[in-house]
Amino acid sequence: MQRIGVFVCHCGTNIAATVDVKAVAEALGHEPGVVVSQDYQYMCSESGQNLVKNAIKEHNLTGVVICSCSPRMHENTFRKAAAAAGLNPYLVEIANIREQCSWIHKDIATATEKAVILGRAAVAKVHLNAPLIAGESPVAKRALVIGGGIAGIQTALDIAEAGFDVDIVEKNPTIGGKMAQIDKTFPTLDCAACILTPKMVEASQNEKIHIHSFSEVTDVKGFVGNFTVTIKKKARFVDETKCTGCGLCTEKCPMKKVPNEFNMGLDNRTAIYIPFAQAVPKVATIDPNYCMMLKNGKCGVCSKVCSVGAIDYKQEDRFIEEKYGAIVVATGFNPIKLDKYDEFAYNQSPDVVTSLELERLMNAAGPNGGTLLRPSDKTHPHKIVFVQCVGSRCDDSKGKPYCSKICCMYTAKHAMLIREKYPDTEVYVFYIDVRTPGKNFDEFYRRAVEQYNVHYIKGMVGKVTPQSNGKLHVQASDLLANEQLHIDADMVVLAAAIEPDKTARPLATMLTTQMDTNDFFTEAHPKLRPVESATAGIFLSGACQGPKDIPETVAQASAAAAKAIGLLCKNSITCNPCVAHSDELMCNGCSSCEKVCPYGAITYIDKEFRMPDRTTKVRRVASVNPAVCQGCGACTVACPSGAMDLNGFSNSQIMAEVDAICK
Amino acid sequence: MLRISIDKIDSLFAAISEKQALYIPADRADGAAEYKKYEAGMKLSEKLNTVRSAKDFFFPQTENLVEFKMEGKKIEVKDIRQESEDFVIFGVRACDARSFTILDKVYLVEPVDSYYKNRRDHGTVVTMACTRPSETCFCQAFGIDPTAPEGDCAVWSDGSYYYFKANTEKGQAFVDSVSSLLEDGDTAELDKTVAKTKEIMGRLPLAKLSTENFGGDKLNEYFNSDKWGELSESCLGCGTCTFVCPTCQCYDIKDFKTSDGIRRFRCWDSCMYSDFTKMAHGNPRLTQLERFRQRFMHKLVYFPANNNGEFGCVGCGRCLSKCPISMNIVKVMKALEVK
Amino acid sequence: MNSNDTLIPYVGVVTDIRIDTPDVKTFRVEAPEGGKVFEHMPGQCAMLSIPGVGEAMFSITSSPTNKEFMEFSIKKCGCLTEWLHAMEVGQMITIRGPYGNAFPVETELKGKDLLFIAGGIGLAPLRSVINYVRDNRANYGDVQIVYGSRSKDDLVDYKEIIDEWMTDEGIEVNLTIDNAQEGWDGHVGFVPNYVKELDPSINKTVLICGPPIMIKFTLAGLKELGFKETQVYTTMELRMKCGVGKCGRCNIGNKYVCKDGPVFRFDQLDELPDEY
Amino acid sequence: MQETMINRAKQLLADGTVTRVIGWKRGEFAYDITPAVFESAEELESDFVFDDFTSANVSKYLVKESAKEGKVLVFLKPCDTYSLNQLTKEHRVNRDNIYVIGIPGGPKLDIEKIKAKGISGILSVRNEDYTLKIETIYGEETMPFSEAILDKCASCKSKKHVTYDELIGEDGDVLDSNRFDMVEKLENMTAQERYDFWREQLSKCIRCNACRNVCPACTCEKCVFDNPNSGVENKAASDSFEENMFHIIRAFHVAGRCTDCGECSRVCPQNIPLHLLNRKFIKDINELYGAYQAGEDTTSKAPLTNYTFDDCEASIVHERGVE
Amino acid sequence: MQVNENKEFEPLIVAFCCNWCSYAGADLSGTNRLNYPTNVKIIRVPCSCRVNPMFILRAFQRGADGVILCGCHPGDCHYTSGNYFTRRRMTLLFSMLDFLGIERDRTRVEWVSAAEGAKFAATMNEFTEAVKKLGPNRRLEDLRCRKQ
Repeated sequence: MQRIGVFVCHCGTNIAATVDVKAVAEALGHEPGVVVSQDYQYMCSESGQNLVKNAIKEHNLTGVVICSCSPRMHENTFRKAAAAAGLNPYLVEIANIREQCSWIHKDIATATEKAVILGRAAVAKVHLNAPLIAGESPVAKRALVIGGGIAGIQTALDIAEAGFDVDIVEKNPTIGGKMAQIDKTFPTLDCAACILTPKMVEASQNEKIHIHSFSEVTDVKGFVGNFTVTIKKKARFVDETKCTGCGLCTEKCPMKKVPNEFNMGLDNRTAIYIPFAQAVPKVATIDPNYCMMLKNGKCGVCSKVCSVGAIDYKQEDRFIEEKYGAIVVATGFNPIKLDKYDEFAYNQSPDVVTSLELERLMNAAGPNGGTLLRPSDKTHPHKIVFVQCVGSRCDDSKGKPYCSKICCMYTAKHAMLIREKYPDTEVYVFYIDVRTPGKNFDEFYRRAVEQYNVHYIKGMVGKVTPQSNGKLHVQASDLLANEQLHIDADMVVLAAAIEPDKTARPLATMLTTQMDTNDFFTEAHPKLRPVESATAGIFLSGACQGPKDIPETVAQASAAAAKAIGLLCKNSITCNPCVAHSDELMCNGCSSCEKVCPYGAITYIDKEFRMPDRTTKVRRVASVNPAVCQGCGACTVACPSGAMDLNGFSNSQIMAEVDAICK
Repeated sequence: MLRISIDKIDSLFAAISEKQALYIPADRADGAAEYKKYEAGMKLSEKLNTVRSAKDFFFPQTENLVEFKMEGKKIEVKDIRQESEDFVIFGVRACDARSFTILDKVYLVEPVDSYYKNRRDHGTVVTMACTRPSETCFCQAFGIDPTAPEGDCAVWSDGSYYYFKANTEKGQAFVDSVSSLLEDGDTAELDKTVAKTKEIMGRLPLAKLSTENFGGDKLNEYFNSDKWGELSESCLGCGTCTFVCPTCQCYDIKDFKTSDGIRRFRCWDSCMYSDFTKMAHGNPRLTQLERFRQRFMHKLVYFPANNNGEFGCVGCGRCLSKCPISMNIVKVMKALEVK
Repeated sequence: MNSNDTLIPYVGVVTDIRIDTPDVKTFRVEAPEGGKVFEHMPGQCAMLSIPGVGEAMFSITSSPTNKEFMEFSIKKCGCLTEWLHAMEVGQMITIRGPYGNAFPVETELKGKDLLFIAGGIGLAPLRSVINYVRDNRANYGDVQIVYGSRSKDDLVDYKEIIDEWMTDEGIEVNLTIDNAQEGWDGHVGFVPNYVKELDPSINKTVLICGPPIMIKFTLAGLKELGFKETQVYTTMELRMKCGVGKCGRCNIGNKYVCKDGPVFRFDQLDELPDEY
Repeated sequence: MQETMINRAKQLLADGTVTRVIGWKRGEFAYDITPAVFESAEELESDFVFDDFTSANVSKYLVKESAKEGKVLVFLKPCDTYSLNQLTKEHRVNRDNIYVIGIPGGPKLDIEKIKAKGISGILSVRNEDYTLKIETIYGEETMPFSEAILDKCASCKSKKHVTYDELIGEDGDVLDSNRFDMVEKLENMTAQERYDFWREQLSKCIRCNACRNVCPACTCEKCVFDNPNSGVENKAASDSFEENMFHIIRAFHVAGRCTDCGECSRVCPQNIPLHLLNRKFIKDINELYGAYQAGEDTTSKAPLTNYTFDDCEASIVHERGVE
Repeated sequence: MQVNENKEFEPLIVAFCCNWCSYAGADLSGTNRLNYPTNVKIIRVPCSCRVNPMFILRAFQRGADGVILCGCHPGDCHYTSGNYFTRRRMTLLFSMLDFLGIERDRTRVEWVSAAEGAKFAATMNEFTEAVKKLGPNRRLEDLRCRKQ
């Protein structure tokens, strides 16, 4: 038999002015199981709480109903009070008779009647409340950062700084990411390498940071605080521990015609290579697609010249398994492929380049040693046309619906740099809008226009046609002047949209995190939890969550690190006890629940059941991980057999409320 | 014999329904027949039988038993029984008429079921002799003569007239109440019809079905038969056979929370259901085999064991035509029979 | 309608609740106006119910010789029993009965030496007979009681056994528990083995009740000792709804436990199909 | 066809590929066919039948049979293969333990339709050139084959087997059926007319659970209607509300999972057109969320465990059809 | 709800509100003292996707005249995707109820954010009026639960 206490709060006159609280207490006193029903001026006050605590002890209560303000206000207060009096905090229910009754109704009679009904529903519910105990699960004191660009590096540095071990998994031979390829950064125009490479070195030297370059995540199991991740260390045919990065092998390698991806294929590298001078780790890697030794066993030059014997043609992919408490995703972005944009002649003329290619062309470590030359004939360009929003803000299937955010600024930067270095070069920028929200951004853009006389033209380029004289005929419209323009340019630079890295989607599946339709990772809440994924213990850093520039990326990286550190600091995680649970005897193992779970909290196990006739039967049944489940209840409705139920909001509890209200 | 011309049957129905509720088998939109409360213009169905049996009149699918008012620790019991009104069921076939005798043996033995008795006392059963039996009929196996049905009053048709004969006092009262509409007439045509029906009965595919080897004396033999597994393997465990059966009388008792109390009601239950015998700590009939066996053992062995050899089946053939997987008592009898 | 119907229950008031074991409580039930709700014979049962919660059959634990009240010893094992266990004194319940047959205390058992064998909650129906016999001591011969349970704490009615039964002349009480425990200096072991050890004289009539597995092995043991099935009575329990052999679910073969039972002699059970 | 099937089954039994065969067993009359498990060549020879009345969808038996030891052979009509796929998708059967032989589909006959013509005492039914010759105790009757077709076959959606290990006969195509005609007709009625229609139909329900128990999508370990703790348990409708509720929930629980095999309506002893409820859901899903056929494959996401950002709002119900 | 002879019909409205948006929205309409009828009784659920069709039928069975389900706006679900499932489930359920001839205006789904106190109150006013116009629920009621 339940022994329920009901406590009706006056909230000064907030409730008492419109609801006859004494009548409510009196009426609820007659409800089944109610053994004490009292009213009080301020139930949330110290003395009000004591009233509740004393009643719990005195009447040996099995449930408490507080008729007061919204549970969003004081549910925790009363739960704590109950716990202090030795009652399980989840045996407390709140009837909201302030926000949802006294404050919205004027007539005392009907408001009182409604308050009684709300109280009755809470009593009916509390009859079925089960004492819940929040579970705990331990936290592995190690973080994984997936992606070694500036986002990943910053996150790793911050986490390491806090004293936790952190692993970076980078799919390329070196960390550094896109920022390493960039020449200068806006709006300060400092050299990207100058600010990035020290951080790369710092990361490599920090003993808490372990860099797995040329590696990929192949499997993720577990849940918050307790992930088990399999990392594939791809064979680079060079023993990382021995290679000193002296570079002799790269000099001697006879295979020199390999497109250099670091320079966007604008020049070549050797089959054994170090992507760039400041690579971290500075270790050579053999490209098996080009290495003649690996392809047909004839060469072996690098092996011969290597003084430390680091070359190992027989190296194979290695898999390592590690436990992590937190995972930060920092998989970054790529410019989209421009195959579908024939109108810009990207595939027809080498002088039509993307902005990232332009970065390399202008970079001192780039193919031309920093001198801007046309890729086709290595001549100095006199007229350059920039085309904005190539593939961004597109409604059609060719491009992306979103704004890539960084293009306006880097184009202003490019235009300005060109105009400064080559004042004889005319620069045209065709734009739809120029977006410059950011500290010193608009000033920067205005400088490009006003000080550097970059021709900003609102309008779209219709067609780029390579001509026999080597010029590129640019046909465009000037929307403000409402006229057609024809420009014979030497170079055309396309601000290609950026998109998430292709590795992100399979990774999201492994992590059971959500992605939007553009394959950007979805944050747990767009406003309030921007660096967490909906899956507990998985955080988002950088452009994998959406387009962003370097300062934003670094800010988010540090924020993600802070969240991860917050998690790693704990020895164990207290789980929300209001989670789903499956009645194995009723579960069909049909997988409906799993499909609607946004957290990947549901797995299936083959469980052996002892049948009543003493035989055994193995059945697939759902099992909810309480550390991962957030208690939304989507699974409870997806489950046709009703095996899935939710603690704190069970089917029977909600139906009891319905019954009580409709009585 | 008292009779009425077939084309005057409406006036007879009108006369009966003036005094008490009259139920007759009538065709529904989907072609099947069911008992309906007579209203002017309603036609007597020509179908051999109704989908639902006539047991509904005395043992309805759900029936309120008692109500409780609960307040605090107090319980008040409210007897909600009410005296039934008089009613007539017209056109009950011989098989269904016999089913009442079988139900009586359950519900009218001590302690008498007052709910059943109440309806039984107030209902007059007017039966109708069969003229066009179907291939699914096997009432003969249980000693039922469809040309001479039981019931309070029996009715025959020869195609032109309905003939009436009271079997009980209640039946006589019924005949008396409508005697002004009846005339005396000879039965020569009727005798021919009956003879023809009897001849057809002999030619029915199940005419040879015999109950000779069933009954209470072979209890363990049949219970332990190795045929049950095969017979029950495709049984869906639904309640169709039970619910269309005129003699199945098992029920469940349940409580329902109404707006102001608890209403206890009973409803039909089926021994084919997996939770029929389920208790808090186990279930003695775990598999469909055991539940399937129970239903047929009950009809063919247990019931006769307790009721002087009377079987718990009347051969109406409803389960033969309605079982979703066409498993039925005839197949069971044929498979099981040991001579 | 004036006639009573057995499906319409009486109201009873719980006037006392005794905690017997961690999962067994004994409830005293009286009519609201005092006295017993109805008379019964030892071994008979009653349907108890909390409307809206459930209704179930329980054997009446008290002896008919008790004229003031009825008692029910109930083990917590389901929705209704959980509710009953949570009750407080003064709570009303509904009750109907008595149902079923009884131990033949006035016929076959009269003048006989009796051996009661019970396991766990199985003592409940036998307690009615034992106290009936004690109150009509002259009508019966020697009485021997063998009662076993999982542990000392699980022995139902321990106080009554110690204070009353054990002190009675001509009653031999043999207690046993499954596993040794502190504070227990009595016999340790399972009931079937204990019965064999005790080697009771074979002219006794046996009344046995307990878990099916215990009954099975004890019966086998008794047969070994030379007892015949016609000497052994037991009482059974199946799902029941009506209590009067009409709802159709508690049958074993053609016998309804609620009407033809719950007391059966083993030779009668032998004729029935092996469905229990 | 029947001979070919028996022979192939015997071969597969003999070479040990399978240990049991699920098919249909002949009954007392021409039409009362029972799904059965055959374990020997002899049983197949004497009892196996495949004819115009073998309409039962035997795929649900695989839940039980595929869990047993040894591979089971099953003969599936095109419509039945959808059910099997759906069961496979929901992990209710062990597909590896099943050997599927696809066999041609209907149209199958509905004995109720023959009887509804007033034909009784049926001794045999022969199909001669799409005219049924029905021998009865009262003499021979004839009726067109087309008038005795089962409702579920009359609106057949597919002659294509979506899963099989081998085929006997040719595979067919997905058909452009008229299966939503009746649903549409109801949609175009007024709410009052629809209410009256369904009241008349659902009030016939005797809650025998045949529709549920035959349904290959209803394989729950314990149905909510049998579970005292579910809050909706009920055994017999005590009120028209419970008649409605049972059928709404039953249809809702199979929404997006129902393959439209039509068994529910076929087995209903009261001829309630239950498939219309399922088809209403199927039609809505097709119209609102894109064409979806449950059982077509074993991988695609079911409509109710899926969503898109721009799904219609529930208020669309207010905007469609007749008030 | 008492139906007085002289009083107009007062419908009983059950509102299921998700904890994060709509329940907070309802609180906000309280904080802003925005009136809506006492007919509306709110049941708090963690997410609109917790609402089982059985709950809605249950409410009608027990005497509700209208049932409204409120959740976060699509895209704002605290659990990221719950309300998308709700939207599909309820669309289908309401369509089925409509198919059975149950009045469409007795059921509704409305997205109300935590900031939309005014919308919450307006919605409840509007919905109550709409249900009031329909009169008592007769097509989906259980006579055993009808108030005497």
